[in-house]
Amino acid sequence: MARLYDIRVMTVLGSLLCLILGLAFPWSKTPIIVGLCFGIATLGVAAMVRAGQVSFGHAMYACIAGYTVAFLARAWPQLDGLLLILAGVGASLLAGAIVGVFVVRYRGIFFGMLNLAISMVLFSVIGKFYTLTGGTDGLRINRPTLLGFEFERAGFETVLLIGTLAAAIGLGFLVQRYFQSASGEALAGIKTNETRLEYLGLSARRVLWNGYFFSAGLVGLSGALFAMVQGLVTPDMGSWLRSGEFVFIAILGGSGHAIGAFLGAAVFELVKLFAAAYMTGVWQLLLGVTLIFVILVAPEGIIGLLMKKSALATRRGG
Amino acid sequence: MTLDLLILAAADGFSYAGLLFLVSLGLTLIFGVQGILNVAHGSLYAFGGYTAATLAIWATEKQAPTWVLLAALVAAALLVGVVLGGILEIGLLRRVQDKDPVLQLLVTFAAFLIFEDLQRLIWGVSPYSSTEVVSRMGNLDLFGITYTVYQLLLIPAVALAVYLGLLYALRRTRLGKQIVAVTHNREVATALGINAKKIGLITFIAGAFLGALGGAMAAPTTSLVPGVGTDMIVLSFSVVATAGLGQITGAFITALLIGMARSLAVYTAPELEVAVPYLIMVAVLLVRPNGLFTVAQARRI
Amino acid sequence: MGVLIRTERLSLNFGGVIAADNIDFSLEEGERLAVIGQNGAGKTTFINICTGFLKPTGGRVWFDGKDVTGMEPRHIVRLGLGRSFQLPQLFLDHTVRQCLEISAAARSGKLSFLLPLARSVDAREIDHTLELVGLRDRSHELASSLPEGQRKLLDVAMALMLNPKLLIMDEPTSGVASEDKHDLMATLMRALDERKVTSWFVEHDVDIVSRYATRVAAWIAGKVAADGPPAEVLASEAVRREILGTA
Amino acid sequence: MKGISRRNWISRVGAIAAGVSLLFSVSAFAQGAKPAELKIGITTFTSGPASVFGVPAKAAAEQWIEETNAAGGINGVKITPVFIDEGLGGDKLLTEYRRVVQEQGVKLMLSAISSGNCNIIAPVAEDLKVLNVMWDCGTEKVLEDRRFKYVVRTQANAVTEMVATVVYLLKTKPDFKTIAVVNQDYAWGRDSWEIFRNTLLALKPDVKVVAELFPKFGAPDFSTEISRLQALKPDVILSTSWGGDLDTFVRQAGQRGLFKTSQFVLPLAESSAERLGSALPEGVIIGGRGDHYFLHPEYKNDAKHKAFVEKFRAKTKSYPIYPVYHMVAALQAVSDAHGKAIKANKGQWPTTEQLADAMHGLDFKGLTRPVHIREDGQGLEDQLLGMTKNQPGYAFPVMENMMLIPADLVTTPVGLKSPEWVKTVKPELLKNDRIKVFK
Repeated sequence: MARLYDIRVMTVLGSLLCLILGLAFPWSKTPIIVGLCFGIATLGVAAMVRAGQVSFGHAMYACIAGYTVAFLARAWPQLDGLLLILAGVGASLLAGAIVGVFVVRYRGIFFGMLNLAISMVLFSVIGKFYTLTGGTDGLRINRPTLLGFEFERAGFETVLLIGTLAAAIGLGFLVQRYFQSASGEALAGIKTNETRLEYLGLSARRVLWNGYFFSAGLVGLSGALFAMVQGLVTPDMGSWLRSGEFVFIAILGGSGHAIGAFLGAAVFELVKLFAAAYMTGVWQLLLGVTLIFVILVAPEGIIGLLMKKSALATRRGG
Repeated sequence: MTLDLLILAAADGFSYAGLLFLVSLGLTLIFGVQGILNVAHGSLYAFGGYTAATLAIWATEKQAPTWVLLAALVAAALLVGVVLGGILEIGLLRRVQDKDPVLQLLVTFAAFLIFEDLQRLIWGVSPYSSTEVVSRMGNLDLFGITYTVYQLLLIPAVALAVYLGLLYALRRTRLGKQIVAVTHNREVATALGINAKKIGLITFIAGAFLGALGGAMAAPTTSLVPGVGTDMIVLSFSVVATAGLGQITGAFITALLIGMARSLAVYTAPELEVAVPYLIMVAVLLVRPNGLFTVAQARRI
Repeated sequence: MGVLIRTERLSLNFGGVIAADNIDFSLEEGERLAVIGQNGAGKTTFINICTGFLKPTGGRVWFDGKDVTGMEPRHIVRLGLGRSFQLPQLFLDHTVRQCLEISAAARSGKLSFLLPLARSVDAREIDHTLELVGLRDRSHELASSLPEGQRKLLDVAMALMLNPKLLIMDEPTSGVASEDKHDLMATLMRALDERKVTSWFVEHDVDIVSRYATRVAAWIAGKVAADGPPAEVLASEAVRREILGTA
Repeated sequence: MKGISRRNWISRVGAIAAGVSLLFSVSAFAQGAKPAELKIGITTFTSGPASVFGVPAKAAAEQWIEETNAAGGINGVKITPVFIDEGLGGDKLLTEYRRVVQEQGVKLMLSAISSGNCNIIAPVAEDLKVLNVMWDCGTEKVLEDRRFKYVVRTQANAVTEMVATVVYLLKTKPDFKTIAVVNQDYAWGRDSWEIFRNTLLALKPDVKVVAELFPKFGAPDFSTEISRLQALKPDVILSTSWGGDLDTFVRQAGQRGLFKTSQFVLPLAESSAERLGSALPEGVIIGGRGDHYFLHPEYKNDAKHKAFVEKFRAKTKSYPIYPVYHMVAALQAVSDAHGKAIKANKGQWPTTEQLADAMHGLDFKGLTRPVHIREDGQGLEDQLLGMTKNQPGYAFPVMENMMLIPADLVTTPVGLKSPEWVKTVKPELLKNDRIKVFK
């Protein structure tokens, strides 16, 4: 149980750090919220990674949720922010449910490529239908009310920060429960042995579909929150590079525990911020080097490294 | 749809398909032997293009004859294929050979990110180009429409030659047969005394060369800007996946199909132009889950 | 005692190769069948067809009174057919205990989403099964760390966790050191007896066949060449010539 | 799989927190009195395709600031620029923008090149109460949709630019019947065509639009588009594309002889001419989004302009292109506004609010003709267009037959919406004698 205790400590300290930084340095609210959004999306992608599947198209669910928020907010400006977010998540869940039926038949490269292709179709359609979608410049979203209150930007961001943090903690907890449940362990079984799943009377496709459905919802939620904090949706939210970043973060953080998604996202955002401030122009290089380093040194990601270290420490009586 | 339209679309589509084929061929070849989908392949395309333009600019300044300009393109591709391909294979992929395929894919993604910035550091951000060779090779009229010989004839010819040459090499030469053997079964091939490691390196370099050659051949017709590799890599993914992984003839036919469909889209439904390759891919994969040209194999239990 | 599994004119031919040739076969509850035959004789293929992994090109299969021809393996499994494999099919990234827990959880057909796996199954039952197959002290190790013999046991145990009516085991002793084979079979048979599971196993070792089977079926070139009590089948001319090579 | 000791963890997290707060270091700033330095945040593209504009503009900013600081700065206060890369994308740009404003205390921002970025930044600047000078972006919508207190633009917008281009086309080549467009598929490409088409149809209703092609942004190949244009043979081909897209399009069109059959109108080609060199043929109508050119007919021998061009060339090895002039104009406007505000404030250093007030209604002069900033924050910048011609001494074609079109004639009046206004443009506009033609 000691390990769990550590993760609780990490969660509490991490959350406090987010809140303190966000309140002390107002500008940092956006990157923190964005980082948490990436973490939430990565929770979804990590579920796929646990099943041994890499999707280079999951960002499409962020895109679907984001545009749902934008369309609704523009059509009915009086709609509350919370409602918009729920609608966004609903749309991504619906899309995930439908697309899931098709993609769960595929594994490995083909799973990745089919997701990629579907997201590219969506990406190019959004880019093309300029009059509806604003093309590559995207759509602006005016600040909606939140729970019935109207906020100035600063207040709005604080509420979003707290809300996103709460969502991140809650979802992190739920996803970890899912990972450890019978469904979640069966999902991880897809990675190692589908034949056995089948001979246990289980449908690997069904198990994967469940995971896919949840992951679409998680990525969707991140997209809806992202759209709210930026006040803007663009097709870039659904580009394959963004999907690649989610996978990147999932590997960086490790899929051994749900908190890995947030550790990965934190490192990812810090590297980006650091590069933007001090090494403009080579942030991709920095990210690439970080990723290779992690894969070579800690293929189980940061969380894997921590778990291994803590296991060692225990053995030494630490 | 009239016949004229088809011919016009073919004239443009072939050139595009030729480039797409060269790049996809490299990708599919590497996949066949190494089992790795190399995301950094797009960077090889970009580096091939930039290096070719650099050499061509230099050759143009020296008033070199046309054949030298053409040779410069191939030389650039060779240089990039050997140097970058070698670095990638020996420095990176070998180290992750025994790891999870997801990690192998991610390593190439990381390499892609690094190469993107390196390319910007080397060649800067301004559009970069050298079109001398296209102008020198002149024009050709077809149904009252002027084409460049370079795009209408040379690029498709190079693609076709590479395709036929590769088929010949794989079927008739010792090295080719060894590559095919490793593609079919690495363990068995190793047991037969084939040095799979060496074959892996050679194939990777050959694949990298083809990716770079795609870029080099494209260089004289376009302006190279940061990000050229990004679009190419997803497109060639779609060719390779649609065709079926490791399918050379499949890649050839699929590239043609996508090239033609894209040209036709510009004439008939411009809104769909960008989405066309992916629509084709989704449609094919839904009907044939392993690609057009792959025969599914049951897993032995 | 009724018929548990029955096939009628079951055949499969892949592109000219006849892997199953009009096989009429049946197994009664309570039997313990050993299947013998050369590699490539069609023993595994027959199992694959009966369990739904391969679709037959002709004929029918009934399991427990239901026509299961062409059904997906998981549906047949749900009717009470368990199977272990020549190459153990394990969740290599899971611990031994988790493998059994997943099996136990799968038995109900409904997997929980939020209840931890260990709490959704009966721990005593898992302990008991671990004990039975002698994996108790390795229960927290990864399946991938087990030696081949124990993998086999775990593979069988996972099938056993489903409480099947019939358990088909494809070469449970292959890859196991010959001095351990008898121990392994003894362990398995004890487990099967305890649960009163009808079984059918593929085996090459004549000693094991004659010691543990109540019936032997010999496969030659996609056909059942001989079928009956062990002593009779093992002594038959065709079996001695084609399979045992002792003629 | 057991725990690391708790203490170990806490110390580790503590170290991380310390590291992070280092990254987030704050600098205090005083309000009211004359500051020790004037920090100006400048967003510009140093990566991505638009760095063809951003990089020269950054060089121009550095050159201007260096000169101004050497001469004592703005009212005795030295300027420190803080550059932000727009190429990071909208979300990262916003984060950086806010970091620079909220952490470094910058109260004056020059942003942005991209219209998309202007749309994102403008409401944020208004929220943050920081003066934002839109120094290069073209979108007219941002200032028409909403009245801003802290957001102004020191140059023309897309309407001014496109209406002036139509005027030039109709005055020089009045007799054409068909037109086709090949624009980049994003907001600028779509919006600029919308304005151009509506203006053209208002002034010359009999023109037929035979093709509207929007290849994707950054497309590497236009072969099919060119084939289609050759089949259609339009009299005029318009493209408002820029950067690598325009270069590729011009090269491929040139290689396939499209320039021989159609009159090309390339309103942004001034910025590509030096790169394209001889690939850009003679007789093409080109412009540079405003009133600037290193061979400006009224200012080419102006001492200040001439000195600037020479210094810029010495520094960057290339002639200044329009974003360079836009950058200098924005900086000059900011400098002049300080003077104006200090005067109004009885010699005291102005607050951001006072400075923003001073920007509205400001008249200033960059390197070329003076610009007036209207009460809605929109700058009135005249428009210079010309036709390409090879001249000895230049390795690329330069403009001749230049025409200067006064901004007030071709800009949507305050309070009106551009989409409606351009449809009401009258043919008399073409005969206005304030349009100056240089032969």
